Amino acid sequence: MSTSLQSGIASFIGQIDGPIASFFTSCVHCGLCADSCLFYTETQNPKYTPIYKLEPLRRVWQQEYTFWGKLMKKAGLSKPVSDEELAEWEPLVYDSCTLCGRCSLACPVGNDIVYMVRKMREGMVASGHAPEGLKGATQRAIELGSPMGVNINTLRAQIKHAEKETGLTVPMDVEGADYMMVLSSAEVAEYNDIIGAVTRIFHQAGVSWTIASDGFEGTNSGIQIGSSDLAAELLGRIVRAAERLKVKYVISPECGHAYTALRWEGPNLIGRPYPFKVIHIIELLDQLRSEGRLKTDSVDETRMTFHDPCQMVRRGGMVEQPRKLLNMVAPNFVEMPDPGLQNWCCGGGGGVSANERAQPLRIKAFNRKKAQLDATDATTIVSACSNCRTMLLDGLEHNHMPHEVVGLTELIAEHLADDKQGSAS
Amino acid sequence: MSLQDIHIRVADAHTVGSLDAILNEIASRLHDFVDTGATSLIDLKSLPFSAEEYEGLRATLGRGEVTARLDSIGDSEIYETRFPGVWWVTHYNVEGDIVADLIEIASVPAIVHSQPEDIYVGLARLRQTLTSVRGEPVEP
Amino acid sequence: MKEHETLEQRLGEQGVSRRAFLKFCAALATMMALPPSSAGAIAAALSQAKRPSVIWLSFQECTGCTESLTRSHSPTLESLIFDMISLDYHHTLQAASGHAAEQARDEAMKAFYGKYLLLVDGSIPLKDGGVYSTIAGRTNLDMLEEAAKGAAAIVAVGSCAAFGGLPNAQPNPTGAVAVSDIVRDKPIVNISGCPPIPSVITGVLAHYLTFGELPALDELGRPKAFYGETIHDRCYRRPFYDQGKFAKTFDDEGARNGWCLYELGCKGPTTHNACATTKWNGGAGFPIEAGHGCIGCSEPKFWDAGSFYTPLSAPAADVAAVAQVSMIAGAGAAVAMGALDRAKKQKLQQSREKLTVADLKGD
Amino acid sequence: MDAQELLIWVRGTGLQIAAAVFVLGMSYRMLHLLLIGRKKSLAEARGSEWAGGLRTMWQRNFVLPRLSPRGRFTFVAGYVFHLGFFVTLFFLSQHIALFRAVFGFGWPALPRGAIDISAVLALAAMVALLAHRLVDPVKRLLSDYQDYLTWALSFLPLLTGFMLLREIAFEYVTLLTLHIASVELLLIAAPFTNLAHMFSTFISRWYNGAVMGFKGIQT
Repeated sequence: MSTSLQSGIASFIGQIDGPIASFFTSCVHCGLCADSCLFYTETQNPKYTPIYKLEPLRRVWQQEYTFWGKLMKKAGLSKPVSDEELAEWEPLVYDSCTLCGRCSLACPVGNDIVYMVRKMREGMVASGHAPEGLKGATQRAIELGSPMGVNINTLRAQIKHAEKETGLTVPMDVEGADYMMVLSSAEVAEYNDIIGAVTRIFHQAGVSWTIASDGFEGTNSGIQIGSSDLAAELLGRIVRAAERLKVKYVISPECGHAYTALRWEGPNLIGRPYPFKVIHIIELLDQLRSEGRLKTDSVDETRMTFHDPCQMVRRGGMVEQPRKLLNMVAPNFVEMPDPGLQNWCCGGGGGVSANERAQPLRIKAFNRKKAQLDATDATTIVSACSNCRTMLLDGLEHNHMPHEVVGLTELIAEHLADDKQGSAS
Repeated sequence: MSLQDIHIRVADAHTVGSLDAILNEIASRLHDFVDTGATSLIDLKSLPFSAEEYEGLRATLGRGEVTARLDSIGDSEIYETRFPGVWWVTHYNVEGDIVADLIEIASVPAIVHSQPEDIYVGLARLRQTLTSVRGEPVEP
Repeated sequence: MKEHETLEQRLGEQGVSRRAFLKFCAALATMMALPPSSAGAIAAALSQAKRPSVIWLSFQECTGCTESLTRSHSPTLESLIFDMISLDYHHTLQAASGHAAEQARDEAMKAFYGKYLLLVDGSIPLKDGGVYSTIAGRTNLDMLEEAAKGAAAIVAVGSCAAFGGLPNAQPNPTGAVAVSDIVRDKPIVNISGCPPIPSVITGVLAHYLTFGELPALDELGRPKAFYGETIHDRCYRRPFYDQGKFAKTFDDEGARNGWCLYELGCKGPTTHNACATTKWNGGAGFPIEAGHGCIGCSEPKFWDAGSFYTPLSAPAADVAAVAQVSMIAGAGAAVAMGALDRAKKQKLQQSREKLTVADLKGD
Repeated sequence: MDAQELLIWVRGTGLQIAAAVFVLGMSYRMLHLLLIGRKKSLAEARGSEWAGGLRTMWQRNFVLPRLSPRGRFTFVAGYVFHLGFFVTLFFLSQHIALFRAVFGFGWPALPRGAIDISAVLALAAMVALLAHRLVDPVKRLLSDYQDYLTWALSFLPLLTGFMLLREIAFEYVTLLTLHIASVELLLIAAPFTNLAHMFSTFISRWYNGAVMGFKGIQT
């Protein structure tokens, strides 16, 4: 197919389901969602009110799914959504929404606004109105295997490095392993300590695991750009690898949208349930902890705080797990304001980080996080999402803030009981 | 079975608020009467009294020294209340229904005064009576 | 019958004293809801008033209005007023009957053409040529139109004559209408009520006698002096309404305490009449004092305003049944529309092509 | 048609029409929302959709997120209006008499003083909300004619009802007719405007909560 207004509208019509119809029916334009969106709070620009970002989709709903709307359309009294409008809305739908889902918790009538933005993006991309940066990232993911351009060779080099550092073997393509670890491109490219960290943790805990050479990259730009077709193609690689290796579990990396893609959207994208289960790395670590298989023997006295990745916490339900893990190693842990389900996004989720055009707005939106950090005396920010980490580092740099940013898995690995020397790197 | 066996009670302590209003009105008119000699009338039938308030008004005004009874197309009861100058005038028809119920502010209610027309008729009647007694006419 | 006798003369002849006349005027002032001080003015006017000729026509009615007026067995102030008019035709009350009665009417109409007062009780059936009520072979319509021509003014006594009343209630089989639906070119006073308060009838007559004109009327042609306020406005139970204290049944605690009868269907708030102050049966009371709500009998269409026992705030028609049918219809429509929507979606799904990475580069 | 006939019409035929449109439109609309349906997720559930859905239907009544001053204003005024409206609607004795007549059952009424307070609060909150809608940039951007229409349709019954209880400006008959007629307009418009949120809110909350419940998010 080629992208066109018609395809976009057809996609809108197809995407509108019972929930969306009832959300639009219920909205009374109270504007409370504005307060929940960091793009509004940091700019005070009313166009960043979450529900306003859905205006074209609302119009299609009205014209196609309501009695008066249909009549008005037939009578030519309501004008159809135009290509120009979609172009105008593109920055609102992509640049000023990180799919963080905070608005969905704030809406008094219960509208799941982020659910609608996700669905609206399907029509936006079908109509050809997606940001260039996100298009490029998706294209690279499909063609090169990763939005950041990392490939199996990069991974192999990192694995070799990790093996050298830990003195342990990183299992590759082990058929019949219990767990298959999936990584995010950022983890392969930048935060590669994670490979050594999980190797040591799994070694200590006696977890049977592997990495698949043909399905190691979890980042799913397809979800972010809003194309189920492309998301399915990317996800298919992991599913095929997991099925080839006959694993029982696939481990989602510290990457929010990878988790959402793998855990919640995946089976729906490929149209069938998985023959395996999906578990987030933090979920697994907490499980090992509660089973007594994860042991630490030292702590970090630094003042630490936790940045809740939206897809993992608010949209994924893991509020307690990271805190229980932090409790093992960070005695001076402090919460920032609005912790847990109400935490604020780093500003770069939902494909915003891959969208260069959005960068100035994203930096502005980071003021929200800055305010949260300023309200604590923590010097280290722990998170569990590589994209969040990148966005935090970027924001801190822009604001000349001294905080350190660490990944939770790495932090735990540093304090593993029987592997103290190994962590001295 | 007596009336007491039927459990109908008069509502208590809930009034239309007419009692206060009428007493104030009477006081103000009485004041005017003292000042200017202006007599006046209040039509009690035009006011929405509850039975209880009506009785309340009777009790408050009480009875004074003078009572007059008028027998003319039905009875009329006229009495001064315990507030001199405040008269209660009730006209009944032949059947005993109240046809007018008034508070009159005056030295003597107007209806009590003998009317010139009646006096004239009465005088004529008196002369007629004398004629019939003495058997001779009396010069007017 | 002396045609040009004044009221005072006539009273004098009957041995009524001036004082009695003044008492009578005080009662009239009360009756007409005029200030009590106007008794003197009334007396002066009545002293000079001439006896008007009155023709009373009864149409589709129950004689309740006449009963209301003539319920007395002995002379009363009301009957005094009636003494003051020359009732030249009233086929219930007059001694004459048959052709003699009709002749009396014709003569009076001729003799006092343009001056007589026409009183009407009962509604006028129009359906099928008006055959549903005839007198001496003439339809009510015919008789009314004829009598109205020479009338100085018309007094429609009772809700039937004033608004159509019971005969006019749904489905109105006789096509009954009010006097004012037929006569358009004469002043008409509507003394509504089923029956009307007797002293209101005499009050209007007294007013006509006293001032030689009809009293001030409301938009429904009723004398404002008697219909200017609602039963509710003048009700002694009003404080309970304002406090939200309502009897729920006719024998509950609230009813015994004399609380407001609104929820038992009292139409007092929307009914204009003088019952609450004038009262009935020689001042004995009015319906609400007897523990029953007002049925609104002095208002148009009071028979069609739903049950007498339905509160004003409740529907006057069956809403629940309509709602049940509507719900089924709505559900049916939703199922049909849902199916259409699914078909539309399916069609879109079938014609949909997959988005490929080439499409991203495409534009 | 005189005042009485008009009142009879609004209490009878008018009310039947309004009830028919309201029930037909609302049952159509709500059932349609459910019938448009949604795809059942093939992912493995971590919690219960029903538990999450039902919890959110109830819990969202009380959610008080961190808000800016303008958000707090909307929140407080919105709650005052809704509570005032409901208390007035469901606890005024005359209204309960109506429900008893239609549904066959009733419940105890609140004293008139309480109703007066609730009605005045609701009216005041509505005026404040309208003013805010006219000045707040976010609401101004979001609002269309429908928001003002539904405001007026909700305001009029409250206003006319308040006037009716005190017989302000007009006669009882006129005010009662206006009051009932304004409610009928509200009923007729409700299924076709965002007033439908009176029911769809709970469907929305269910869907929202079901997704969270499915994912095992403890809200």
